[in-house]
Amino acid sequence: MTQAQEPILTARGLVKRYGRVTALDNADFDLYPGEILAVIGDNGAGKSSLIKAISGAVTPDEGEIRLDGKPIAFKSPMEAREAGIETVYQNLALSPALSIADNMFLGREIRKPGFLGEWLRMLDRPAMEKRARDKLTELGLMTIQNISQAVETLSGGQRQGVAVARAAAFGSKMVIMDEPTAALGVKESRRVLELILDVKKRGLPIVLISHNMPHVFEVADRIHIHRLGRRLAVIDPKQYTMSDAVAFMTGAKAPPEAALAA
Amino acid sequence: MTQAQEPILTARGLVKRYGRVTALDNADFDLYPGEILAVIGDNGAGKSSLIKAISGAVTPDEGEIRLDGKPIAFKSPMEAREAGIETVYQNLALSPALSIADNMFLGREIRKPGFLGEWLRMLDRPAMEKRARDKLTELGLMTIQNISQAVETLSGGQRQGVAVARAAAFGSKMVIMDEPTAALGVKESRRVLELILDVKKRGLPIVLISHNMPHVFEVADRIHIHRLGRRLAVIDPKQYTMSDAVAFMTGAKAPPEAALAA
Amino acid sequence: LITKTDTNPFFVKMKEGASAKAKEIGVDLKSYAGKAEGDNEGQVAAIESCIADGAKGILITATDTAAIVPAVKKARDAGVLVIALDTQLEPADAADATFATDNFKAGELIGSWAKATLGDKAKDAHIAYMDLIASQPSVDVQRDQGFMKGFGIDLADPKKIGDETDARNVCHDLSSGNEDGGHTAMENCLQKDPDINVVYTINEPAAAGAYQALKAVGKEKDVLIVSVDGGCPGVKNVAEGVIGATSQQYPLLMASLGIEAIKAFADSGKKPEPSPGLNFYNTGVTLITDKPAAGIDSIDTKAGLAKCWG
Amino acid sequence: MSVETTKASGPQEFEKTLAASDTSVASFDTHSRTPLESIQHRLHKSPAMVPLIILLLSVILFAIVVGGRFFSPFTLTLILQQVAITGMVGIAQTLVVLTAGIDLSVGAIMVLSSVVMGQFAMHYGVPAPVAVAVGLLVGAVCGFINGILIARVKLPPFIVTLGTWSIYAAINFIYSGNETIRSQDLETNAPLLQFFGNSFKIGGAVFTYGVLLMLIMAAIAWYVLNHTAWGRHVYAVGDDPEAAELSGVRVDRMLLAVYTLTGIICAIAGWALIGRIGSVSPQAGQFENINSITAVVIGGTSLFGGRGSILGTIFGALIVGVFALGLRLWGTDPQWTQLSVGALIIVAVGIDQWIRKISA
Amino acid sequence: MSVETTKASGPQEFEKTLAASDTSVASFDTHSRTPLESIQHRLHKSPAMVPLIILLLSVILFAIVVGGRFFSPFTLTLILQQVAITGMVGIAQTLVVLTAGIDLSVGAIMVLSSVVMGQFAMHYGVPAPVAVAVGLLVGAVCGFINGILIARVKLPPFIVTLGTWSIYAAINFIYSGNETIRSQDLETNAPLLQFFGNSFKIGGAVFTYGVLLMLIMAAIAWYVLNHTAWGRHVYAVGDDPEAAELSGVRVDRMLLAVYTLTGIICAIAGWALIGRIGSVSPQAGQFENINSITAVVIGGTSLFGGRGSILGTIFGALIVGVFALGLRLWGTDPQWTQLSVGALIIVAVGIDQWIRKISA
Ligand SMILES: Nc1ncnc2c1ncn2[C@@H]1O[C@H](COP(=O)(O)OP(=O)(O)OP(=O)(O)O)[C@@H](O)[C@H]1O
Ligand SMILES: Nc1ncnc2c1ncn2[C@@H]1O[C@H](COP(=O)(O)OP(=O)(O)OP(=O)(O)O)[C@@H](O)[C@H]1O
Ligand SMILES: [Mg+2]
Ligand SMILES: [Mg+2]
Repeated sequence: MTQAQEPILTARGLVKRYGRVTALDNADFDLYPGEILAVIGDNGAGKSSLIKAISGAVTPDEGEIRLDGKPIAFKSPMEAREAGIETVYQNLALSPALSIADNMFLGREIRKPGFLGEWLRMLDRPAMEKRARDKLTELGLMTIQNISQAVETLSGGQRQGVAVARAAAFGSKMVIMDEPTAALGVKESRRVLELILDVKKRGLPIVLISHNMPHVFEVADRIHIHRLGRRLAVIDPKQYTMSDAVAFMTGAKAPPEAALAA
Repeated sequence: MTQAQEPILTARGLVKRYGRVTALDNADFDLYPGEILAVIGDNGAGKSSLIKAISGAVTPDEGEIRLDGKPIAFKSPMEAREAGIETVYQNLALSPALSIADNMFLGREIRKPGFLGEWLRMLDRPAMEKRARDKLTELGLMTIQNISQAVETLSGGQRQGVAVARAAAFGSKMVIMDEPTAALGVKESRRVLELILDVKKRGLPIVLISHNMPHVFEVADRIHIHRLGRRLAVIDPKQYTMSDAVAFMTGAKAPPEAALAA
Repeated sequence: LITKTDTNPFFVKMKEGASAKAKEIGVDLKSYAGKAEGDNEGQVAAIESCIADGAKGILITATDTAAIVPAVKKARDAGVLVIALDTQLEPADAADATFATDNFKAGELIGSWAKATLGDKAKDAHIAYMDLIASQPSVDVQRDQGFMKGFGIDLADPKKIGDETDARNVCHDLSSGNEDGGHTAMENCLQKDPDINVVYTINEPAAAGAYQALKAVGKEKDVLIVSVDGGCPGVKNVAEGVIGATSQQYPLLMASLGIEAIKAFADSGKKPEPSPGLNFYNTGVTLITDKPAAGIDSIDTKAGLAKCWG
Repeated sequence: MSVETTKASGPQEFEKTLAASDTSVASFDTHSRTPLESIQHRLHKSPAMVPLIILLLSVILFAIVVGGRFFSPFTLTLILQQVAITGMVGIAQTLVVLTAGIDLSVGAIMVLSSVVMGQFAMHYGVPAPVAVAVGLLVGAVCGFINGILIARVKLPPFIVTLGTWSIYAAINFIYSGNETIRSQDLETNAPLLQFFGNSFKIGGAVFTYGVLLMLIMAAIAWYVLNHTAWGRHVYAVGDDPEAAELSGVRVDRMLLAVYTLTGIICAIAGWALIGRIGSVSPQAGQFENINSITAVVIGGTSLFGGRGSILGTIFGALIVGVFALGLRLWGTDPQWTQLSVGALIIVAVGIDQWIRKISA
Repeated sequence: MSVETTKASGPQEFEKTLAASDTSVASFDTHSRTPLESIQHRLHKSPAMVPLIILLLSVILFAIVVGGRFFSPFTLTLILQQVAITGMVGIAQTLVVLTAGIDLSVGAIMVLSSVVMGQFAMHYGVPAPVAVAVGLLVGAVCGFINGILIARVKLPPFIVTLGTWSIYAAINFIYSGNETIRSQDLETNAPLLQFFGNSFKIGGAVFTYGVLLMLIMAAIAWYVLNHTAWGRHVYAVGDDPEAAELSGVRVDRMLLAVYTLTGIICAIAGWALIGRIGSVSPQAGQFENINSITAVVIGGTSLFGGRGSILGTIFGALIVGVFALGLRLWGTDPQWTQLSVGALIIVAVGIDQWIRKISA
């Protein structure tokens, strides 16, 4: 593991309770620059809660998060995005009735230059549509004829593509993806994986949550194993097999000390 | 392929249009007794539409469906269920606020014997709860303490378990499952697969829609490949590889004549 | 013809009277109404429709007598004769003429009748008021305050209900002017003070409701109910002793007088004159009771039934 | 065909290890509950508890503030009489709201039915039982029309009943010619119409048959909702109509039945209304839609459907009744009553929400 | 560690074949469209088209039935005057409904604001502009309170505004003492309050400043909704609040802003109302909530949020205005008007739904 560098994001002792359920129970987390970190764990282990805490979608009850060494406390996903953290949520977070372009620029709209934009706050539709189209073609993700069609008219795979493209296009610090391929077919999943590798090439670190072991072992640089609300271990996919990972994750085997310390 | 027997269910020339989208375009379908038939295809190929047409959830615009050789035209899922066809839908179809037992017996409640049940139509709660618990333990699926807790308090995996158990418990002719493991973890997916094999052992034919090729090839007796709204081919997983199946499904390769005829 | 609502029998009868008269003398009549008591905008819109329709004259029972004035002015500026029925506008000369009951007088009549009937007991009467609605439209205030004046209660602000300090006023509640409301309001007041012996009601349906509530607790004999309107069901109720006395008004008369006035205006341009000494044409109110009290003019229910409406 | 390792086979390599995996259901350390939390949890379990507690508290409040005049059997049963109509309509409204609907036309249906009963009995000379039956039929037809538009044409309930509210109210006024039928006339010609106005006493407490009717209807509705398949289906439809349809509930039939039943219950309430006010008045019941929705809402039933109870609605109606009478006895103006009912709605729902959130 | 084939590696064997896969997006044979279907499709694209067509049809209908008295510039502009207030409140209601909310308190806020303006100008002797400003502030505060309860306390909008409707209406009655401020008094002391009652003529057409105000407000609201980020966020919030929150919209701030703005717009409508009726009446506006919701609904805005337009609402208000005046001129009873508005609501929404379904 190449841990010479400082982690770009660290979290320590995160706790999040929902009523009587403790979804995060003293969870830790580290992300290093330029890596793909996979997060695996059983259903309900707290993976989504973990990344929601990091991306500002929920506020943890306890614990500390540091971005580039500085403590941060996002109050909303907006703030996390402004800090350069983009997230593809498990439920996509697209507005069905808005167009593809509107969705991609939601919360960071481009305004017309000059008086119209400054004072009348008029949106620059053509500019947004052009940039949205550029992004989508650049990422080679889709052949969508009409960038202003409503998201609800897209197929599941296409929607997933829009969400991933949005995150990849705007993330400047890191991109988080929560089960981006769960509902996708073989071909569509492959595209998303390629996109993840693309984003990595551009130097951005990625957090990938997935239940698909072959995919995880194919792309991940490190694997964070989550169990019962906390980080159980971090392993290097080149040193451990899928069987090992699954055994750790499900409690069939205890992870070695080295991995625990990681 | 063991096609000496007559198919239990056949569909010919199904067409289903949603506004300007043709989701089913002359689709055929055959299910033989006691087999596990996998249905694979790209996102939006029309797999869910196909099984919805069979299970009465949508009424096809054209085409004919025969059960045991007799033409049928279900007007609601209720009728299909009464004919012995149980379905686990992609979106589960559980009522969040109702209890596990209520959900399992929804639409086929057990009434108290005698006057109370006949005349006052009183439900036999204890009987339903007992049978629900029996089913769940028999299927070895879960360790749920309280059979009368609301489904919304269950984890995703547990909910999936309830839906599958319901279908397995009541299906007398066939069980259809639409991507039952999409949202599940490694361990939970495994349980569902085992359950499918269990159901098959009881002699019931099963239709399994899945994007997970290793799973499909592990359990399926035949594989129905769906493409662009119609059945492209049916292959035997023992004669073809996953690569072949994926190539047919995505249009990378044309299937051989033999498979087309199947 | 623009009435406050077209659900209250009083206005329905007025409409019927007007239509009958209009047919008789060959006038084309259209009726409008507010959606409910207090719907001033509805009446404004109705006046505007009349202007657009090229009407010669408008008969209106204003729901908000002050607020309607600008719209009335618009109509008069457009050359339409505007006659206020039932209630005067504020100011009264905002309309070309008024054919009205004096609602304050109507209240006063039943107030003094009640006082005279009670005799000595009037000094420590327990009075409950079944008023109309929370927004206190002008009929509501005038009848209520008129009753107090007749009964000899200090009014404080005569434009406001409920600011009096007289201890005899034990309860004010809202009846919505219908049976259900009168019933509930009476029950509430009885809880507040079981010794109530005088009940003022805004109209006869409220009185009927109040009677039911009293009957339920067996007090119907001990309580004097007075009311306003003089509709046939109400007069019958007086005859049967449900209501002690009621002030009868004459909507049919108002309406037919109004129609005639408009016809006259349309034919000759002559505007109607008010009753001598008043700033409106008084269509009169008469106290109806079978137990006349000394010094107060009244007619009995037989005579009342002959003149009743609805 | 190329020979690959990926051909039909057993579980993938990594899945084999699962045999040894932890079989316990993931359970977290449920941090110990404070007394407050366990109260919340208990309240959460039985949804009618919150309105019941608010009801008791408000009775105690007014008993202290107003004293014996309020806290007497007579007064307390009087409140029952005053809320009986709203309670009945509230039962119907609860059914509708449980299916995630709303019915703004309930008051109009109620009055129209009562007017039809009165007109038939008095003017067409039909026997009173027949008149009542015709009135109930009218209620059923009104509800059925709502149901068709909602279940078959699939228009939103709010819009359908906003429209039919206008329509039924207009028909009521046009048909009745705004004529009130007097109590005395009914008494002589069709006393059956006033049946629910009769009462009996137990000590100081007075119960009208109307109150009994409401209690019986509430009991039946409670039984049906909780102990029959039909009742469970009402909840399922409101919870998630698509899921209900797919798991074997005929959603459109259920909706049609619920709205039709609502019409019938409103017609029964119309009959009881004649008993309460003695006469037949086309002007009654104008606020019954808002009143019944208020009772449902204060009673803790969710406007999103699928959660709530009949008992809650009855308690909700009683809470409003207690406040209205209590404030009146305390001597406040009617306008203050209106203000406090408004505040009550918000506070009651606020408490309910708070309990749900914290004790999930 | 055991050496397995499943250790970190490239794509799985079967995925390698994908390189050759069909790269076109799945496209079905879109069966050729009939003329009807293509009309439906076009109507579907611009949501305000349906109400516009209904509006034109109803104008034509009454022009034929009633004739020149109806189809004159005077009458047609009169309709504009009559719907100006409902139009303004409808603009506010549209904003709220687009966020999947509803505001039952709009009428009460409007009247309370106008009463405050009147009372301040007449009784506290403050200059008219200050009185107007105070009135607007009151509207803003009322809206803000709704907003806080909905956005922060997270209570359902229907319930919150059901409660505040009672509260604001009661405050209005208590504060005003039911006193109407007469037109003459306003004219002499604070003519500014009547500003929007002024009018100018173009031929037979009469335009009040109130009508202009409504048109300007509609234009601004249209611009904001369609051409600013804030407007897009209104739609996003109504469409799926959770998705909006996660993709960077501050949902609670948006809701707070929308309800506060609604309060301000209602206060402006209250000012215009003084101009329209000339005086300040605490009894006005009782039906403005139902009227504005009716306009929104007929205008094709979905009560589920996220779909609809300001133009539709204005057309919706005009349709009701055309029907009301047209039927009056035709000579029908008010009850028949009420009946036909009820039917209109159902038919308009029915057509809208039908178009949406078929042309998906
Ligand atoms: N909003 C919420 N309210 C209540 N409980 C919640 C909420 N969100 C999550 N939980 C609970 O917290 C626990 C962790 O959930 P989380 O979604 O983080 O799991 P996960 O690891 O992402 O699971 P999966 O693989 O199924 O997505 C679960 O028990 C879940 O039921
Ligand atoms: N209710 C509906 N209304 C409109 N279009 C629909 C509807 N249901 C399905 N479609 C469309 O029909 C096509 C086939 O959908 P279907 O859900 O059957 O695909 P699928 O093969 O199940 O895809 P997936 O693997 O993503 O589940 C898609 O283009 C989809 O958008
Ligand atoms: Mg998750
Ligand atoms: Mg599918």
